[in-house]
Amino acid sequence: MSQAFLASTIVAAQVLLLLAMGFSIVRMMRGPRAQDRALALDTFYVNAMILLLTVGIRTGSPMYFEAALIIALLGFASTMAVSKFLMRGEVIE
Amino acid sequence: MELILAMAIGVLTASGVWLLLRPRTFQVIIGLTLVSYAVNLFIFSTGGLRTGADPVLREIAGNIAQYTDPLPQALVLTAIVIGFATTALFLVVLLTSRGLAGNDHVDGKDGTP
Amino acid sequence: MIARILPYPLLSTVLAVMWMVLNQSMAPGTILLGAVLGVVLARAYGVLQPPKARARNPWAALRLFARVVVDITRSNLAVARLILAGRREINSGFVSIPLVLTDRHGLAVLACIITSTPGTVWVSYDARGSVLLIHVLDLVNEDTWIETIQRRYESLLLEIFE
Amino acid sequence: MSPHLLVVPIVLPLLAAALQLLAGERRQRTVVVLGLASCLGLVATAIALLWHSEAEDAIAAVYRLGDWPARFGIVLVADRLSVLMLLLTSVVALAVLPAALGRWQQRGNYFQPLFQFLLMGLNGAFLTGDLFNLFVFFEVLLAASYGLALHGSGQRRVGAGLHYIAVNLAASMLFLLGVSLIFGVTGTLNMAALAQLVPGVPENTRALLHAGAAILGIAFLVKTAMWPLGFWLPRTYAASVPAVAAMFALMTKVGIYVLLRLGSLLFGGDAGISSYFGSDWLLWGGVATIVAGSIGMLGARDLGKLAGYNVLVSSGTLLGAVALHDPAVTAGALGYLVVSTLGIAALFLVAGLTAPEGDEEEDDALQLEPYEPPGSDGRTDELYAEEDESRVVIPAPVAMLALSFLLCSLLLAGLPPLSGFLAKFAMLAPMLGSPQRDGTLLLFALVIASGLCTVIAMCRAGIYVFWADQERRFPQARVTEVAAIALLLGLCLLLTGFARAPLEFLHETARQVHDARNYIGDVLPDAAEARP
Amino acid sequence: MQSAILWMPFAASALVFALRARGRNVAAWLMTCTALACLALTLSLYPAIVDGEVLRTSAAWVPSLGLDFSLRVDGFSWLFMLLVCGIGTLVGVYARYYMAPDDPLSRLFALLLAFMGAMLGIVMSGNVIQLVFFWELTSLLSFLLIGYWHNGASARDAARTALVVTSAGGFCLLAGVMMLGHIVGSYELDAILAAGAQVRAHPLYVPALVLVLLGAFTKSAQFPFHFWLPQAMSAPTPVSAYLHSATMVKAGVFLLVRFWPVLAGTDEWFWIVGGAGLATLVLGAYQAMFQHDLKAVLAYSTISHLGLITMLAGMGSTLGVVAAIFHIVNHATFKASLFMAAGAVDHEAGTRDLRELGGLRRFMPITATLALVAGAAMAGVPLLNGFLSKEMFFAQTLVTQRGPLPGLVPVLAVAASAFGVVYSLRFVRGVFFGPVPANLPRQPHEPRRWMRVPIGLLALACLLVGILPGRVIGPSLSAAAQSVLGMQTPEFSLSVWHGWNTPLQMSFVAFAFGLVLYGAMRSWFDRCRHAPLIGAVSARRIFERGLVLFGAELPARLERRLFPGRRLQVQLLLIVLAALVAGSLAASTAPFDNPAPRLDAIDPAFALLWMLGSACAIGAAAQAKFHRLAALILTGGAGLVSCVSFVWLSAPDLAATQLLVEVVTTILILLGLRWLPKRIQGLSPDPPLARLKRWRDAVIALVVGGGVAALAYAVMTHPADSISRFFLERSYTEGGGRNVVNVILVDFRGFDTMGEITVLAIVALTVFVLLRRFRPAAESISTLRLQRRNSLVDPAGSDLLTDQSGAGYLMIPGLIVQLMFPVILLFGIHLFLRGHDLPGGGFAAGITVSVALILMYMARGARWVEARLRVRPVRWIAIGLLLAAGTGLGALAFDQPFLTSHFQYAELPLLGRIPLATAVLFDLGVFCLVVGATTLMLIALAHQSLRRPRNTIVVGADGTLQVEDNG
Amino acid sequence: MNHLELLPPWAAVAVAVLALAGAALSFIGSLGLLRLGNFYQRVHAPTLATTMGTFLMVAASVTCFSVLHGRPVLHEILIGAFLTVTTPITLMLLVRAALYRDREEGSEVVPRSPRRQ
Ligand code: NA
Ligand code: NA
Repeated sequence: MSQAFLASTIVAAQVLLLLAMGFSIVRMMRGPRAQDRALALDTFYVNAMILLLTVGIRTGSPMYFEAALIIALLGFASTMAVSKFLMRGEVIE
Repeated sequence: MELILAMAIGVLTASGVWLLLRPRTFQVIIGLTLVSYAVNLFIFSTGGLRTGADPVLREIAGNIAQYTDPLPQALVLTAIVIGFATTALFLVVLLTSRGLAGNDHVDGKDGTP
Repeated sequence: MIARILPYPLLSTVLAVMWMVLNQSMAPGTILLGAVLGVVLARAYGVLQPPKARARNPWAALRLFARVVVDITRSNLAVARLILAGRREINSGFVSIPLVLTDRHGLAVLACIITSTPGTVWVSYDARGSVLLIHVLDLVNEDTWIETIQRRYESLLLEIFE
Repeated sequence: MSPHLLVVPIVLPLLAAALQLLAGERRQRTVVVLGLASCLGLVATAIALLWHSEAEDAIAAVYRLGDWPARFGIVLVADRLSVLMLLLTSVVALAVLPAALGRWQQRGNYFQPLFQFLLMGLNGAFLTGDLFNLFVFFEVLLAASYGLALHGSGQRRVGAGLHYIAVNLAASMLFLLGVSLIFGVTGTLNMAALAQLVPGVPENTRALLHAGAAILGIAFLVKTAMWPLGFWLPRTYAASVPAVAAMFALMTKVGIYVLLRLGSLLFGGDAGISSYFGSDWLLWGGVATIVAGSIGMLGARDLGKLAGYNVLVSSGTLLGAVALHDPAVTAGALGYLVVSTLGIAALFLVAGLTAPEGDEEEDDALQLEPYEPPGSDGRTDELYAEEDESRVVIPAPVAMLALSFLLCSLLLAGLPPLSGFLAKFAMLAPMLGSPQRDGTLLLFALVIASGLCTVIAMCRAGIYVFWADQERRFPQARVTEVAAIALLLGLCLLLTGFARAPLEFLHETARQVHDARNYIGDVLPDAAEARP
Repeated sequence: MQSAILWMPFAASALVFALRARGRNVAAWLMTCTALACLALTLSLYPAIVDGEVLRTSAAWVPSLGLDFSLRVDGFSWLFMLLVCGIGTLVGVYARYYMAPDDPLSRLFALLLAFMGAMLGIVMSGNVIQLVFFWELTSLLSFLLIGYWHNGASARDAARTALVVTSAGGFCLLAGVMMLGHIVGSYELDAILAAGAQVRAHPLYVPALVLVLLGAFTKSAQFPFHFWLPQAMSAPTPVSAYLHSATMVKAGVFLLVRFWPVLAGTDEWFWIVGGAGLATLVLGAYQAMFQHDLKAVLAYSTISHLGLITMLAGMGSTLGVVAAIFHIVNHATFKASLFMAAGAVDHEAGTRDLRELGGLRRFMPITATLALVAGAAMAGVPLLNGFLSKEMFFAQTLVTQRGPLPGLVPVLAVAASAFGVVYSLRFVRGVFFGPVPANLPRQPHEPRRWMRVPIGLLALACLLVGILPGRVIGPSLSAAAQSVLGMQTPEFSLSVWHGWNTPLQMSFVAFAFGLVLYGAMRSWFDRCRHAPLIGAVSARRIFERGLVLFGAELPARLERRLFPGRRLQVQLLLIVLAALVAGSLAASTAPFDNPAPRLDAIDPAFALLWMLGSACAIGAAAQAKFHRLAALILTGGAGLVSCVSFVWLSAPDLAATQLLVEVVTTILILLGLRWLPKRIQGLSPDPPLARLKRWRDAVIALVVGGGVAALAYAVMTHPADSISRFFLERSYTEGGGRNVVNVILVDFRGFDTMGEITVLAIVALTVFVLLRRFRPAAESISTLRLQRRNSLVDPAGSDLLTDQSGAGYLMIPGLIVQLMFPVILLFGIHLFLRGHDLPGGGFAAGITVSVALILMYMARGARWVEARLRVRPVRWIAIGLLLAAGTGLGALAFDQPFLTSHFQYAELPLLGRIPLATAVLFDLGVFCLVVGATTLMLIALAHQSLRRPRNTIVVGADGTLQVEDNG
Repeated sequence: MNHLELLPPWAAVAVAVLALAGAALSFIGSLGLLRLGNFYQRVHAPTLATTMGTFLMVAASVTCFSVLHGRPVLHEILIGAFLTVTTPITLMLLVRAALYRDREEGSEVVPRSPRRQ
């Protein structure tokens, strides 16, 4: 019973997270400024990472871990590059 | 699963192909990226879709029913690396071309939109 | 001697622990390898010639941590309520905060705390005027914010880093 | 023969390139010695393999990389066809590399390692017995060819290179799609195993197999530059540095090789319902390519493009010949492949030498910074600086070049006394006797007519360059450059007089190529090798 | 002996070429002596030939193709050999004295010798393919000989025309003889000659006939391919004397006669050969009358006589063949001497124009006499050889009368003969008789003796044959006829006097008519610029115009249509369409069944995930033109959705790798984005055509996407029995790793990985090389203003350029990144070490480490980092390659195949049992290479921004990247 | 889903609650991305996901796997730790970039320069 509850809750959590990702996509497309899009990408990444955690719970497999850790540890690199690009017109000076 | 992934592959391919046929170099590189996503998923899908069954052995040997098909995954990995390399190259070539031709049209001539 | 082999003991320790957590193992081999990596990578860090860091007073650090956890939790709920309420006009704005803290590591920790706390974000720090600029989502009173930052965080950070 | 000989053609250039990179651009002498040693080693290896393949009745050698069973790991297979292609590659490389040392190498950096990588890719593609590994080696050779095509930079090259890369990237996507479809249907990547499985593919997935093969085929046809998929070729080749273009003469042949290999293995006579799949299309594609190439040749305005269109005509001819699935025709076609490759390579070199030395202005004008050849500031440890002082210059370059050009033209048009005539004859004669398909006679006629177009176009170009343009100043030819041309053309001349053994070898080769069962038996020796 | 005759000229040719520095006399001697030796050898065969023997020698050439190098000398070919060698000798002597001192004689003689060899090759070939081989060789050599004086435009044009026409014919001939060989089953001449009936009955007979005839007609300048011959008179006169009298042009009629037993005897043969011959005979003679150039007269006369021979062969009667052979010989002798005489006149008087010449017999009486004899032979005067064969010809026209107008042929024959009388008279009288013109370019005198001797010898031959035909030529002619006709050989008599028969009467009519015509119209001939009626229609001009139009202009225009090489979109569209069409056609060759999708099996979350992914992809497609950054970000979104799917579908390695690649790619593209031009929406109006194209492409893209989706669905729902079980079973026990994907990458299919990292290395090098000479567009440099403006607006930004580690806006983020640096490295090492057992591996680790590096670059700037870290990417690449390949080669030491891995567990104190697999060493190579390649690309691109106009990045002596500040 | 059946009910409920709460917080954060009026307000939204959202989900995961494996499975904590350290960098730089661009355009809502305050 509680396991079934868990299973459906996880799916619900996933749907919530996916909706969250959807909001980010809306922001990505709508803008209006480039920084909004970059922020949306960052949010998208974070939500995706949390989604990976739920996938891990749902499948019982710990194999999601590397991907999630990569997002946590290195996902900021591309956003950092975007923001430097927006500010300086250059990523590396 | 299969239907969703197939449709996803279709959408990625369609978007990518449409961009491939555009006249601006940046559109082409984005198109190539999208198409390569689609192709990677395609290769991956040839092994059949499984959830919760990893290609990492728990015992010393496994059978295919218990694990996912590792071979397509290995192929996709190779394809990802090669795709990364060629995207980088194409990027630099399009930058160089833009520098030499003075515009970002794929044919190095401006005028057509 | 020890300082030459182990120029950044804290970093080395953190790295070694991280290694063990990553490998989910306390086996002697893991510990040994973690220790070696901790030392080697800390030296690699040294190559980048980082600014000097002196961290002490672990008790203050622990207090700071507790305080931050509480603040983050509270702010989470506050911001969530704000978003869900869907108020059109939210009074947000920039706040300048004069700081005494000058240690870079301390400032970095402060940046992480402020930015991680929902509702506030670190914008810039002017080293010449020692002025911190933050943006606050729900800005009721500027002075309360200056007060909060200085009292809740800066004082503890000064204890730890200076 | 040591079985490890099979891996040498791939690993040797790889090691040479790695060591060249390690040596750095400034140690030119070391770099050049490494490159030449690698080329010589490759020729020697190819000859050794050839020797062995002559002696044996079966496939020369099957090499199981990593010691895994052939069906599961990657195998290298050296049958007569592969060995032939290896030898051709290494000979062209041996001729072209010294020729490039003079002026062409200095137009950019890292020419030498890229050249070695190209050899590695080519050799790998010829040796591998695994479909996906073929993709990998295609990518290796393509990547190296991108680098070499862009060698020297400049607007013309980069513009052409951009198209070249875009087209090939698209083709690579198709390659992957095709391979994965075939893998999805058959569950294997080993070519021999595929050949074994194709006749028995279940009816409900045969459509997928065919679709995969067709998509794969398009990928190869792009690389073979079949009309209308080969617009990129003449421009790219013409824009390349001549030494590079000479190597590129081999590139379309890789596509032909693969079409021949896979066509005979997967869709040969034993393939049941799938027998001769797609060969009609191939035939008509070849016909279209010959026509288009001939028209291009007649309309071409410079020697580089002329040579490029020659490549197309040669591609079209070979496509048509491959489509016939007739061992006798294939034997002749292989001869034609060899001869036309040598001839086109020589033609590119000749074309490069006829361009006046100052013709690179557009290139120079495009530079922002005063570019200096690698290490030109430190002249002491450099080969070229020395060579330039003491370089041996051919006294009468015009006569030499004119003669070379003439010989190239004869070779490509299929006129005596060079072996182009024999090769075309060897390919065409059996066409009359082979089972008549629609278009065979048209192909026959077009191959002959394209020879005439070659005569017209080359004659016009030759007259213009060597007879009419009295003011033209030819650059001084270095000994290495002339020697390269002499080697390539001399081989063709030799092949006329001593055509017997080579043609017998080719007949054996063609017989072996079209015998899928033999290939399967040799690669998967344990016929009962159980599928898991 | 026969082969010696064939090889000697070629060897001598090579020798002349080799000794070209030794002077003219050596070359001339070599030529003359070689030809003489060949002649002597030929003559030594005389007894055997007269006995009717056929001399054969054969050597294996390419037996697998049915090609032997076989020589076959019979009476007919012997006669030809005699002509080729004999006239060759004379031409050699003549040319030595004819050519100007500054002409490169050795080239001429080398070519002439080679030509002689090729011509001998044609007539001596016992194999038809070999015959074509030499045939094409003569075309080629004639091209070079006609173009001998290539400084002149006319010589170049003439050479080209001759080559194009004759080699076109040669190609036809090749096709024709290949058909013959196919019909007969052999390329041996003997076999083909014996299979006449079989050939004529075969369905391929007509094509083969037409093709062979095209070859013969082009070579022998038959109408309508005759035009190249007059043009070829730009060649030096010795060349004309040789090629255009005795050898080259005779190859065509040689072929007609040679294949007569095989191909003749049908209506097709009669009408085509006879018709072409008749037309050529009449038109050639008619045109010859109106020429003013001596050599042009001779050229048209040659055409006419070749037409006569062709017509004889075409009539289908055996006596016609005998007459044809006879006239071949006769024409060769008198025409060669006439060419030489014309050359002598040109040489001494300085002009060849009939209207400027006259009365030369006073200055060069001997030459005049000889020319008179030869000219008379050409006109067909009795007691000279031309008369005899002409009589035989007239006789044949009377015998063979077919077609609607039976009397027409004899009448035309007589007319042509009369024209012959006219041009012969014009030639002889116009040059040697009449008043001496006042303004000759040179003071004429008798040519040197060795120029007269060859002419004299040939004139003597005309006389001897004309007076004593039976004695001089009878046996050889009969042997020749026998060899061609065999049993069918008719009785013929070679006597000067056959009685007052119709042919003789026809001759008289022709003479009378010719004399009257010449007498009446002499000055008119001189005034005509070209032949009335047909002279204005110049076949040559039509040909040249046609060649330009169809050989250059039209193709050039078509080429642009067929190869829109400058338009990438068209090319990509075609590739896409080709794949679409090929894929769908191929899929329709067998039943295609897709099972109906089960909607209940759809995971809502997964469906939602891909709705997002699709939105990203479509959004990226829509934004890529005007909002590049948005498109890039949306692409990243789609990529991330792929990664999530990989995790979802149990492919953790793929997810990790794709994520890392995603990060690096985004940074790369961002690094490059600044060099692209600004694009602002709505600046330029959208032309309707572009909109239409967009819609077309959208439709195509949708169809392609649908097709790929259908294929993907079909593949997924029809799983095949895969070889993967093998990997799962052996990964741990034999590969030493639990992560099967990684074991496949570094062991089972390590070879793929080696290739893949090589690609990466190549690309990195290429990127570096390209960027080394990169030149940004002028306006992208000015985007640096953004930085400058920022510096003005924001003082905190301004100090960034001077000290990035200090108080700049990156102070705090930079410090955090710096602190993360060892952490990321640690994570990289973690990925590497666990790769064999869990997701990770050398590639992922390598990318991780290079991301750490690039983060430092971003946070601190290139100069800051490079002042502290020595990055040597190229060396990393090299070491990586060496490690990977070296690990593979290590197996060879144990006599295992390349890349065979070895693993075992090592018992170490403290660490316990740890697995040691050589595959890990291989993976280390991958790691090094990836670090090097990724860093090289990123840094090379990053350095572009550092470059002010005069800066360059170079690889330093120690392999590090350095900014060279030149300014 | 048989691995979930191995969880005792208390753990199942705990995991479910934690996961749902985490997802909900992330959802609200991203909703903020849509609903908040300007960039400076929106920049606060993702922190919900990076702090509590991640923390709760990590807690759910740790609970789940620790109970399943019968030993503490703590490595997920690293995810939270790393995210806490790296997110500030992104947000700081993004705000900073926005500030530059707004100042450049002379926008009224942003402070001209920190020192003039
Ligand atoms: Na915050
Ligand atoms: Na192994």
